[in-house]
Amino acid sequence: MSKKPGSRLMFWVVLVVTVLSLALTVWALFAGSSNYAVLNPKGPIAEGQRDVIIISTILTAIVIVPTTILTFVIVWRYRDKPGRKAKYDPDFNHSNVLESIWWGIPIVVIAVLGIVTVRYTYALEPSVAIKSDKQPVVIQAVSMDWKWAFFYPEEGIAAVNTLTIPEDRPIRFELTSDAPMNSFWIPQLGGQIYTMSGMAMNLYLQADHTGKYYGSGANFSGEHFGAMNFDVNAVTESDYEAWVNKVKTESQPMTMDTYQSLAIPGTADKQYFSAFPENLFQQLVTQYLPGGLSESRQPVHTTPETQMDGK
Amino acid sequence: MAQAVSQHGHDHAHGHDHGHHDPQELKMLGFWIFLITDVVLFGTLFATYVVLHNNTAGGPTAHEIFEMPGVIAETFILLTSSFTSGLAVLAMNAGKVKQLISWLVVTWILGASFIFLEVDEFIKMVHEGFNYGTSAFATSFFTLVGTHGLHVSMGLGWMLLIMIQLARKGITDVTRGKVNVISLYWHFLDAVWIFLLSVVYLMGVM
Amino acid sequence: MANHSDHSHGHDEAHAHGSLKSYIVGFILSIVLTIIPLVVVLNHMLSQLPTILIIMVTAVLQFVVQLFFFMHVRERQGNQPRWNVMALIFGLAIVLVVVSGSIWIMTYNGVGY
Amino acid sequence: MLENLKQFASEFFVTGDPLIYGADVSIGLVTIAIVAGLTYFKKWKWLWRNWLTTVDHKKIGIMYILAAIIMMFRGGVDALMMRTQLAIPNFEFLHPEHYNQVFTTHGVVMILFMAMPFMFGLFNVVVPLQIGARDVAFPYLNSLSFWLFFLGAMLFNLSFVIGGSPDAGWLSYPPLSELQFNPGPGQNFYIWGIQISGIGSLATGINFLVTIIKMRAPGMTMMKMPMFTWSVFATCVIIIFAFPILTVTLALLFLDRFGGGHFFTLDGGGNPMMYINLIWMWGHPEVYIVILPAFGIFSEVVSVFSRKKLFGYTSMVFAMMIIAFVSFFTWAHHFFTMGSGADVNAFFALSTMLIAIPTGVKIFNWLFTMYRGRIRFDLPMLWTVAFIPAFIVGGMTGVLLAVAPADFQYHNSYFLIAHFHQVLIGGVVFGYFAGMYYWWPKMFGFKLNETLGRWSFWFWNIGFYVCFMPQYLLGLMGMTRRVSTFDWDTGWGPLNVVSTVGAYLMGIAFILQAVQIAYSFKYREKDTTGDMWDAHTLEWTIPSPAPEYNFAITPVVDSRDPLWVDKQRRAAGKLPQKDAKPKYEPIHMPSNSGIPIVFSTFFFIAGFGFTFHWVWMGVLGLAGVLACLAARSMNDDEGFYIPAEEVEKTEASLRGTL
Ligand code: HEA
Ligand code: HEA
Ligand SMILES: [Cu+2]
Repeated sequence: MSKKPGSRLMFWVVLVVTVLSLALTVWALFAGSSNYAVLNPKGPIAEGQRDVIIISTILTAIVIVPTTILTFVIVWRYRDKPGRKAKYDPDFNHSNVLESIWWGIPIVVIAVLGIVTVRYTYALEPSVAIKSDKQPVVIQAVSMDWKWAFFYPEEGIAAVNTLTIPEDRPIRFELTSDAPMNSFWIPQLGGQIYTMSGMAMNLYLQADHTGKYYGSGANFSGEHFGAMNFDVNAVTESDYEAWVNKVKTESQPMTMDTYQSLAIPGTADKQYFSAFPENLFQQLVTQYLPGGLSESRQPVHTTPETQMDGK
Repeated sequence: MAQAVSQHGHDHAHGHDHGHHDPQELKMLGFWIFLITDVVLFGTLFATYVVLHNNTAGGPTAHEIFEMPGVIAETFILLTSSFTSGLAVLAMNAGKVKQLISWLVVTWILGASFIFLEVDEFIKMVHEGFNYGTSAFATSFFTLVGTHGLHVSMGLGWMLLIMIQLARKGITDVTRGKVNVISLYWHFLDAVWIFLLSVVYLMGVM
Repeated sequence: MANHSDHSHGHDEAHAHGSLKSYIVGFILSIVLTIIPLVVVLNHMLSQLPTILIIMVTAVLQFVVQLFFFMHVRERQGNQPRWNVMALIFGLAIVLVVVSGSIWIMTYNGVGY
Repeated sequence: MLENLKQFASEFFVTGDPLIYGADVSIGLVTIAIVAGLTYFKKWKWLWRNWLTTVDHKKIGIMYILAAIIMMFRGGVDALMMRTQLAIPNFEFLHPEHYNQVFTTHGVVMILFMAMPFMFGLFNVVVPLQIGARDVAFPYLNSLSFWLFFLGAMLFNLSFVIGGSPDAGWLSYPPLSELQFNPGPGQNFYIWGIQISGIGSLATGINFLVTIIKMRAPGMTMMKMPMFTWSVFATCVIIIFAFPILTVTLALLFLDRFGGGHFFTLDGGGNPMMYINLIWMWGHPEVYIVILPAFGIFSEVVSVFSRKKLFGYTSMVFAMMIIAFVSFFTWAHHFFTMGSGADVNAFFALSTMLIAIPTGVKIFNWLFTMYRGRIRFDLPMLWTVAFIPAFIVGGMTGVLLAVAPADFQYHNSYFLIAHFHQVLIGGVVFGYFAGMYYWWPKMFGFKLNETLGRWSFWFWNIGFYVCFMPQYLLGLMGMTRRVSTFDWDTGWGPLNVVSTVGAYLMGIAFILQAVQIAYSFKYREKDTTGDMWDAHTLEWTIPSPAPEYNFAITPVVDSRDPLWVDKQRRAAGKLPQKDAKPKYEPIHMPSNSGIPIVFSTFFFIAGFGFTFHWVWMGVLGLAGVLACLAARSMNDDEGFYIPAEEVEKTEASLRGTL
């Protein structure tokens, strides 16, 4: 730093601010969550994703870290100051060898990274079934304003804002939306896929361990989008059976009317239902087709009439 | 001191005219690039149409709604007008104002009839229950074809202005540039129409 | 300014803006190229794929005709690079990407029709 | 009647929030103060003559930059509000609805109304001077572009006090942005504000492309162009191919909302995913539009302040053109999670990663420009040096995002937020700051205060890392973007506090910068050399600030760094110390025009009308637009000449050689 008046003060202020910020960060690292969910996978898909994250980070760091260090070295070494020893060569502005090196190295790194990426892209393609000797459980997830509805077509039960799954068994999620598009994300089990109206997407996930995981709607969908998270309870196969039975016996069934009132925009608590209207999910997916459900449903949102009209 | 750049530069000067640029040449290139942005604009509309053209939502399909005779007439009218606008430029290059204006008038009338037929076609469709909000197919059809129609209409208004100026001032550098530009525009609209005919109508009734 | 542009215009006048002949040839070609697909389509002469091919090929050819016979893309100003041709090619490439990319991506996300 | 009026007013004006009332009042007061001040000092005529109707690229550039700085303030205040809301779990500072408006406007304002005009401002100030031209190719169109941008931005900002702001995210995905879920006028403001300014951007792209192609000084071949001009060239190429896509996409959304169309609706066969596909075809190239000029600035600065020629000029040019081209092939990386299948994802992952290669080449060329140089750390160079580590880490995380299967985990999380702020602030904002400091003397004839500039520099930098580094971790913890609040038990609280502290440090930095500008105006020292930095390119051969006609004598160029080579030749005695007195010629100038501002105002009126479904007003506005077009078409004002004697006098007084 140059010897200008005030530069001393600046030096100290910068130092103090930096140190304080670092201290605050260190505090935050220990005070806050230590669950880096994405790096702490509990299922094969998330594991694969964690692996590819780590591989790609290392591969890119191979170039980025030395480059960063090089930057500091060059800047420091060639700074202008009286009596500097480093060479000054204003005409050094071209070198085929050097330029080939820095076209070449990134090309190699990107080529390797590209191969890794493509392999993992196919391996982790969400619509491809997870290899397992067990039959997958089918769960239909519907994002709504602003809550999640989960249907278990095989068990005939439903739940809102909470998900219970058996461990060690692939789950085939069928995703759609009965509201603006959202995204279904359980970081510790695997990455997200959009839930979109008029389409049903497949996402295979699996929990290898029992536990309670955080799930959320990851794609912005309006006012109370922030409230669209849910918990995922991965339980043993027998607990799962027990849970299904419990829901079947202890909860109310969901009727079409229940569903309609659930669809009214707003937040919701956890709920369980012992039954749900047959084919509700298919009806929701196809609701905008001619003759589909949407024609008979009350529009739940403010209609254009409420709009301001100067005339 | 700073003039040095230009001073010593004079040794290598190739007798270039100093910073004067033919404004018509600039305009021509500028307009050409504008046309290319228009190409991208239509490309995007085409993409939308192609993606959505099967989404008829129970409404009429392309097969049911397109009437080829009108479309064929429109096509040949526009083709001819592209040709006559070229003849206008030829007349201009020969320095014949009257002939130039007459060819422009012919072009204008052809263009106007094109628009007339197109609007007529649209009105018929609406009467048959195929209107803007019928389906994604209808919306993207009307938007794509309508945007072209809007371009032609804008061109007609503009051509009128140019004819007025020609009548007033005759062929000058400025008016010459304008005629060149509008004829380019006109050929361009003809080219776009060819793709409309092919992708929308011909593939629709295929 | 005016005197200036006069002379600069003079030199490209001679070969610029095509001739009557080129316009007439272009006109005839484009009429023929329009009639071909019309005949093919309206008489249902071929099956789907060849028909589409014919439609697209004649359309592209016709576009080329417009470019060369009407819009005179071949002309260049002095010995400068042909910026207009480059821009056009790039523009067409982008259009191709926009259209084919959209089709490719959206095939997986069609609504149920 | 009165009841109706009251009812109308309560819907028309945004109500309910004390923050907004505060803003209303202050906006009102500022407006009154400006109007009163202009009237009192009898400055209206001056304003109209010298600024509002000007077609001078230098003045237009200054207006762009001024507007950009104001918009940075607006976007920054939004950012600070968001960070305040997120500082503490379950904090009730902003209602969710309001929070949604704030991040939406923050994103739109920062990218479209801060970065874009800042960039255009620098284009305007620099490009004609750098290529030795009298002005841009179409000065009138240039003024039109500015006013379209400005009134578009104003229309968008108006939503803050009238009608309500858009709240569907900066790219307004349907169906959320469709009438069904968003019936208010906010989305219409969004559409029209961006549409109007977008047309201006498109026109600027065409204008500068033609300028660069056709107006270079004699001898300046393409491969002798300064690197900033090259970057503008590449940017304009992207603009002219990307912006029409935006125009169409917004128009389609508007037709859905206004005309009952079914492009992106849920019913009627519409497909919202098509919008997402289209908007990113523009949106991705857009981020390269804003970064490439920053690359150009760094190239200029790094060579001047290392006292060397730029390393690897040819590589730099190729790298930039490759980036421009490939940027059109990567858009789907923004929706890997749409379920388009492994083929699509693999293709777009690869095409995205490809961009790391030419970008890396640029980085290394900058590094080796400094290598064996003699680096001076004036403000422009400080920002350049700070840019490199910030950007390569941001770029690296970009490459990580491009790994499609990994992106399933990063997408929509704070990891992504951290990535793009790192490239947008560390790349774009730092770059434009470097450019602003570097060319400030050319705009105004004096340097900005060094000491205050350094204070601001350090606060920006520390704040930047403190704010955004924790966000990577938050992303890995599963924190999604656009949430207005979160629970204590997520454990995200502490890192969010850190992030907020960082944001406020950047706020302090911004205030310091404002102070710096005011202070420097007050205590300015006039630059008499015209070449304050010992620079390399043509713009520094003329006095600062540049005279209205730019170059009294059109320069003739025979190298890439004409001024630098000249100075060397002079030092070696190969050129005379003093030039012979040149022979001046009259210079042709375009006349000012009021049409651009009137035209844009009509556009504004049309936009406003359509926003509120007042068809009469919309039609009126459009009619005005057409009338202006016609008026312009019929007008053939040929401009005027500055006589040679006057040029001679001005030159003499500017260069102090009377
Ligand atoms: C100026 C703006 C800017 C720039 C320059 C970039 C640059 C890049 N971006 Fe970024 N990006 C944004 C702005 C920008 N981005 C924004 C705003 C969004 C989010 C929008 C939203 O959703 O709201 C986004 C989102 C975004 C996504 C979507 C993620 C998601 O939604 O899930 C992806 C995914 O691929 C991505 C990738 C990249 C890549 C690969 C680059 C590359 O260009 C980076 C290249 C640079 C380097 C790599 C560093 C230097 C290179 C070297 C030193 C050489 C060697 C390096 C290697 C071999 C690795 N970006
Ligand atoms: C060039 C673009 C740009 C720039 C410069 C910035 C700058 C900043 N951004 Fe921005 N950001 C975006 C582009 C940009 N952002 C985009 C595109 C989004 C996505 C939007 C979306 O999701 O739709 C986004 C989203 C975004 C989020 C995520 C919101 C969410 O998803 O919920 C956050 C959160 O921390 C954030 C923070 C910041 C901060 C702290 C700054 C700081 O750099 C700001 C520094 C502060 C100032 C310059 C202001 C100084 C002013 C004062 C000191 C005045 C104080 C006075 C009063 C308060 C009266 N931004
Ligand atoms: Cu991108």
